[in-house]
Amino acid sequence: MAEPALLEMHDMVKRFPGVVALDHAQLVLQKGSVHALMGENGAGKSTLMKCLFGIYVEDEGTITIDGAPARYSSPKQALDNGVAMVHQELNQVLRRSVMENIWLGRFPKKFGLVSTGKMLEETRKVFDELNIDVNPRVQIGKLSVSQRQMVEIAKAVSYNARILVLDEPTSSLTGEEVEHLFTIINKLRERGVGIIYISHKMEEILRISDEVTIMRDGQWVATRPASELTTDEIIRLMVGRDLSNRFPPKTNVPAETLMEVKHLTGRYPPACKDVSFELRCGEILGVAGLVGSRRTELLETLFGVAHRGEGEIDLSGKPVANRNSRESINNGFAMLTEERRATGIFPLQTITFNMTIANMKAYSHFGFLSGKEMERDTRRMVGSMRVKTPGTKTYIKSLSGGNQQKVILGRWLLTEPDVLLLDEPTRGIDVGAKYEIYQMIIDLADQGKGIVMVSSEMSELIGICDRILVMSNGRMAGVLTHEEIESEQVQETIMRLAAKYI
Amino acid sequence: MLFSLAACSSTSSSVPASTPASTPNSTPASTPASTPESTPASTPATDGGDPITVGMLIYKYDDTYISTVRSAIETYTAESATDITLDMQDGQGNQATQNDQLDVLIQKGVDVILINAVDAGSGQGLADKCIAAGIPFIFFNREPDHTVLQPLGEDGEPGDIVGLFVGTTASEAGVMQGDILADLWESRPETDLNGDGTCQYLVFKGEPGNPEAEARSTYCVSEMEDRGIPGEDVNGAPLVANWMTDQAQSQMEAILGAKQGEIEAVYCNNDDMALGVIAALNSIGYNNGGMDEGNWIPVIGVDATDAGMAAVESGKMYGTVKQDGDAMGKALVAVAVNAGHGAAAPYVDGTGYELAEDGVSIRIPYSPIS
Amino acid sequence: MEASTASKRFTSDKVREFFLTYALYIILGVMIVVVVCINPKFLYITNIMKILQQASTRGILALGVAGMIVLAGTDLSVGRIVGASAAVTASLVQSTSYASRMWPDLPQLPLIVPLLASIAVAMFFCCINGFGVAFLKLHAFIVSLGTQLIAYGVTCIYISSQAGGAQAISTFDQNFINLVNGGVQITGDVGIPAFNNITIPYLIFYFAIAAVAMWFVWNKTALGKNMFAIGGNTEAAAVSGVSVKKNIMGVYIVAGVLYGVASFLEAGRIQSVNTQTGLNYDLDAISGCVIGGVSFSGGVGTIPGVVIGVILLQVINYSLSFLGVNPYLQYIIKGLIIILAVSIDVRKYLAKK
Amino acid sequence: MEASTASKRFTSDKVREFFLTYALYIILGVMIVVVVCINPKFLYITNIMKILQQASTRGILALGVAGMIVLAGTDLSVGRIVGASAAVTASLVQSTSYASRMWPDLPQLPLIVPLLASIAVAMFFCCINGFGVAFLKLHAFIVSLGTQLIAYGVTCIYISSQAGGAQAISTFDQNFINLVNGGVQITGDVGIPAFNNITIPYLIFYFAIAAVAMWFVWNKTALGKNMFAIGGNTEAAAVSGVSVKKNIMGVYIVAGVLYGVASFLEAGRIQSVNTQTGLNYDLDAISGCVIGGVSFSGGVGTIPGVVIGVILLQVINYSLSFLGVNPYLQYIIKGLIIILAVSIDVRKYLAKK
Ligand SMILES: Nc1ncnc2c1ncn2[C@@H]1O[C@H](COP(=O)(O)OP(=O)(O)OP(=O)(O)O)[C@@H](O)[C@H]1O
Ligand SMILES: Nc1ncnc2c1ncn2[C@@H]1O[C@H](COP(=O)(O)OP(=O)(O)OP(=O)(O)O)[C@@H](O)[C@H]1O
Ligand SMILES: [Mg+2]
Ligand SMILES: [Mg+2]
Repeated sequence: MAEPALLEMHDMVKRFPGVVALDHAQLVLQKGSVHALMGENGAGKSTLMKCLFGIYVEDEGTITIDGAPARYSSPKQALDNGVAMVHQELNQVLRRSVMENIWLGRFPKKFGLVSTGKMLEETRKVFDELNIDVNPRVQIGKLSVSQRQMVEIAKAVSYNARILVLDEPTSSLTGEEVEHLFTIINKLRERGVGIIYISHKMEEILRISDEVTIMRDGQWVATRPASELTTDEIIRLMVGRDLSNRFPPKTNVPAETLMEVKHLTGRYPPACKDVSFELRCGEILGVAGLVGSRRTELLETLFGVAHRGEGEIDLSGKPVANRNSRESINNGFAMLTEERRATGIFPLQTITFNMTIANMKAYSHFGFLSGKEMERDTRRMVGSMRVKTPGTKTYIKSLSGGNQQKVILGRWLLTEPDVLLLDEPTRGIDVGAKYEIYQMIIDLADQGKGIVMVSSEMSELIGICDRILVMSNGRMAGVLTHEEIESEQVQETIMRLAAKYI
Repeated sequence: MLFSLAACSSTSSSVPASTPASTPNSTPASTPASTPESTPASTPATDGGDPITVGMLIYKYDDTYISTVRSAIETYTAESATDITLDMQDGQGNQATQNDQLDVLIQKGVDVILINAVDAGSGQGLADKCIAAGIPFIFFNREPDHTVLQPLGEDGEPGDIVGLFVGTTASEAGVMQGDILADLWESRPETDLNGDGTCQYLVFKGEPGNPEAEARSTYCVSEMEDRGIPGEDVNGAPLVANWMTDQAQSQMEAILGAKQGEIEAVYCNNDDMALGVIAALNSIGYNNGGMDEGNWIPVIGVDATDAGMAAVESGKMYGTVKQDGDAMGKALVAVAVNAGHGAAAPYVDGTGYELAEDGVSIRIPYSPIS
Repeated sequence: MEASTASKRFTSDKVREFFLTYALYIILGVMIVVVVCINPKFLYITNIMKILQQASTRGILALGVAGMIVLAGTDLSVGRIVGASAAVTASLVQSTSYASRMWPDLPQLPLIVPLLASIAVAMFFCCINGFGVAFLKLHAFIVSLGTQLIAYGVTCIYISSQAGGAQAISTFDQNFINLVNGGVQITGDVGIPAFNNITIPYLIFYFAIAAVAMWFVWNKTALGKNMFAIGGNTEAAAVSGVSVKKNIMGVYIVAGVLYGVASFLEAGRIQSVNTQTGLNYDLDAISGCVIGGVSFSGGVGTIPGVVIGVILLQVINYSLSFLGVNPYLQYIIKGLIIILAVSIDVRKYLAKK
Repeated sequence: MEASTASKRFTSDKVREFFLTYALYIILGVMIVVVVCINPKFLYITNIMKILQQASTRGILALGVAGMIVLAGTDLSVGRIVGASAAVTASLVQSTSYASRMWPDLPQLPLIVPLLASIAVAMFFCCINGFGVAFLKLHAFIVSLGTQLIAYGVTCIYISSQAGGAQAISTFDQNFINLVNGGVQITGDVGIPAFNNITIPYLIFYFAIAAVAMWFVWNKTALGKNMFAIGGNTEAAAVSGVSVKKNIMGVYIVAGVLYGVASFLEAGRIQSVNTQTGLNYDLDAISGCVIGGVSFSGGVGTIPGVVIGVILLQVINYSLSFLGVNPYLQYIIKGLIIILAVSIDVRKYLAKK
């Protein structure tokens, strides 16, 4: 027999109350290779990795590293034994500095005391090597989501681990940063590190990985060399059926102007500056831009979550104040936020609660809420969005990331808004579900609603948007018309505009 | 403790065993004059002398009894021929706070300091600070160890007197409670519900470790037993209700659940707890006024608060013991003026008050009410 | 073979889950059994009624505090607020025939007046707390620490403004006392002497009504849902159109009503109010909530949990006195039981590893 | 035109930021100025020394509690733990010539023995708290509520085990009293009478040493850094390989040492220990921390903040007494100042959007 693989996981079983998250799953990782792990939302990818990393204890199964049994009872043990992981959800101590977050759990010391100087130096070294431009002393909470994601990757790399797990590392990265990440991955692969790469982005998988393991419903489905696979093949294995088109046919027709935004400027930095555009009924307006281009701030200012400094928002010709989210909701706005965990879910509440919380007014009769109506709507949404859950009374925190996202999207659909503001609506969502969400967005547009959609995935902007607004450094760099989107050079045009004010 | 024993046996016998329940509304001034010092010469000097500032450390401002002393002091201060400025500090029932406040008074340079110690055990420390600052001090209400007032000399014998204590004898209230019950027991045989000749009683203690609480809890029983009535604690040990009405009530309710009919008397360290006990008794149809056969138990408190007096009057509470806050206030003002004008410790010369046998204190008697 | 292990695991999981879900009830049951073994009289209906009666005012307070804990806050001022409200109640229900009344010129008022006054006072202080939390963005702990000092100062000033100084306010109108301490008599012979002629104290009904009302508020009104949303994730709530400030104020106002009612009843129950009335009720109320599974991290809790938590605490208190346990030991035992009960109960929220 | 508005906003922002950063110092300054205007004697060096001296033991306690608050917990048992440790200290430092000593057969011990005993007692209770938080996963509030009852029960039993019953333990060895209450004399004439012949109490030095030591622990050791990580985001700390349990225990053990030292000093300062010693120290210590900017949401706080918070609180107490404000009013004023101070301080953490 040949030398044992770097990592072997066999017959892994993990049950949670009401679900079997892993059902005899398996994974074999070779040294110096990138192994993609794929599957629908809730297929058990993160759970499998958490078992490896000592966060969960598997109910059954064997894990061996270099042929020796490896069962870690805590992340500390895993890290000590050369297993590092970038988690699907950002997990950082927001009030502390970047470098402290990186060296947490293994601070560089001098005479038994933590040495700030050494820590700074080491951090610089790591950042230089990976070409990351972030001040190590700054509070990590002040960085943008993507910068934080890069820091998290840098941290995992700095462990010099034998096995590196990346659970959806690119979900909040833009194209440029993804490229950067790939350079890092290639370097590590050359060093002989085994990398497990979880992602829902097909193009990335096919580009970077050597092998692909596909899971469905907690079970192992297939492991193939990446070179033998195509996108369609992967999707078929993942979903269990064919999905010939990535995007549903566009049936919506933009009509009269619904919303007009004039010179919108935020009050407190970082803020969007002087953004003007109009949104039509039945139109899907994409917003593209580099990280830190303040697309999020634009949506927040529109929705009243961030203070508006100057500018005007007209809805159907009448100015609306939108001073806070409540007012905005009453005016027919809805906003899906970017950071699911921080501003989306109520972790210790049921799916019903999470689904209906923004829509209480609709269920209130003479001051009393109708539990039956809430339940009915929740079931309808869970069904139509195919949320994978044991029931509506399940706590949302026990759903997989993608399914959580669907629940929150459902929350907003229930308020029946006229203007839907979506910030990275498909982050962390699998291809099948993405298709469903695209379909839902297009259906909404069909009903005459206006949709503004921020996304870092160029293909999806191009795939379903009628026009694309490009932000650059807080300002509007331009709007691509439908014709421009259809054209060949659309990607270059966007990139050019995105860099306009830098 | 030694001193108080001696003092109590002398005073308790000089006090009428129990005054009839006829004067519950009597004003403090009209309580029977039972000690010689209750008729002092009004104020020593003809003119008031120099104005003085009196610093007062109160253990807890909102204590019912202390508040009567406070208002008496305010009254007599206003009446005094001397121009007196009062500087009162509220120790909030916390010795550390009181220590801080003594510092403040010393810093401000008052002429005399009246100390109502939160914890009389801290007396030495408090006195040391006053001595170091050269300010005369008078303890009241809570009695420090007498070596604080009269430190031992090199030879181990008591030396010069450096301070004064004005107050009651801690044990006396308990003794009077015991007497009130003994009198009842003797005059009304059916008080002994089970007829075994022993008094099955309960004691509700204030804070554990509080000198008054400990003394009252001990002496009410020992006096009763001294009077020839054997006692038996139904609960086995005093209950701790921290002076609080609601705690006494809850505990009494629980005990009644287990021991209803077995209890023949209840002693409480203060009236507030007695009222809680009575509320518990009321709820099972006991003590609703009048000494009905079969559903009445004597409850005896201390303090004679307005509420307590009203309960005594309506027959819900059998008796209470009054601390004469007015007399205490009067005595304090007199000795404070004297000390403030430079008189030597123990500051009684010319005030008309006399020292008790221990030589370092003025004793204000309690009076039993039933 | 395989199947049997799985099914065994399945049953053991079920059993475990059952124990955890009903942990509090089981602890309560075990405690009662132990006490009954030592003294069987404990089972008398009168004891049970007394425990429930004692639990009632605290229970109503706990129902108020629970809302704040769900908001990820707490309230240290309950005790002193009760002191202030009870003092106002007491001063307005004193019997007209009592000589040392606080307000000698006041006629006998209809009882609704002191009740409303009590609620107004409690609500005033709760609004300070609510304002601090909602608008000044302070942690409830520190605002209520401040409020508690203010409420205590005000109570002291009010009570010592009596002619007789800082005296307890007592001797109440009989109607008031009956309203609070009376009960529904159920005469009848069930054969067992200890269970004949039961009186169910009104207080138990008041508590039950408050609990049911609060169950509705928590589960059937937008305020209740929003409260859980804010406590669970304030930012997400804000984005979801929950008006955070308004709802926080709402929770505090509801608590004010509960505090006011509880203070009114407490004044009648202890029949004498002084400056110390209410001291430490905060810790009792908070302990009741926490034992009942309301989590300090916010967003978690149920009304039945609070009710059972308060009753459990009261059973501990009552039975320790009932058994005549040494008072000092009582403190230690109570401390241990609290830690034990909560550490068992908390298991059910701990994520499986 | 454009530029000038921008620069105006810029300076006003700067000013604002300055005010917020130094809010506590500014409040402290304003308070002192007000008191001095009313009574200029306040500026005497002796007053300042007294305030610092009074702040010292509380300050040391606050340094311990602060760690727990940074861990997103709290400690309600400080007061009763101080009671227990101080009782043990007191019983071991009684003067051999005192007749009613608790341990009559004990020789005069070297002072290190009572100090270590005090630390051991405090550490024991802190370990119960730490165990509850780290291993049983309870909220610090509820464990420390339980521990507080236990500590109180134990203290009562210990103190009442004296031959003479539950009396205060007092009359200490003079060496002990000097060690705690003595000071460094600085004789010299600086020209201003109020500033000549200064005595700097030892207590101030002890406090300063504790503060510096804790500054090191917080900023220069892995324990300190880990504490902030755990308080800020427990999960993040855990997945980064921080051993959460061990570090929580570490924080509690350090607190145990501080509590032990503070209790030892406090016994000497008040020179008599009874069952009520330590009552309410918890609230003082916690208030000090919170005023000093340690946040209840965890993961935020600084040692200088804690020190200034404690001193601010002591200045409030001292000056209210110094000015002879009516005690009841003092409560109200103190409550208002706490709320005010914290609500200004908290502004600096509020993110503007
Ligand atoms: N702590 C938990 N408690 C209960 N159920 C859980 C828990 N964690 C995961 N699950 C369930 O296990 C299943 C697998 O989840 P997992 O997070 O591994 O999915 P995933 O493949 O990573 O999906 P995604 O692509 O959405 O991240 C899901 O059905 C989820 O609901
Ligand atoms: N002027 C500024 N001052 C301070 N921080 C700034 C400034 N401009 C940008 N930033 C940083 O950049 C972030 C803005 O990024 P934003 O979230 O708007 O990016 P985005 O374009 O929405 O990208 P994504 O959607 O990927 O997050 C802010 O959180 C902030 O940390
Ligand atoms: Mg996942
Ligand atoms: Mg963004």
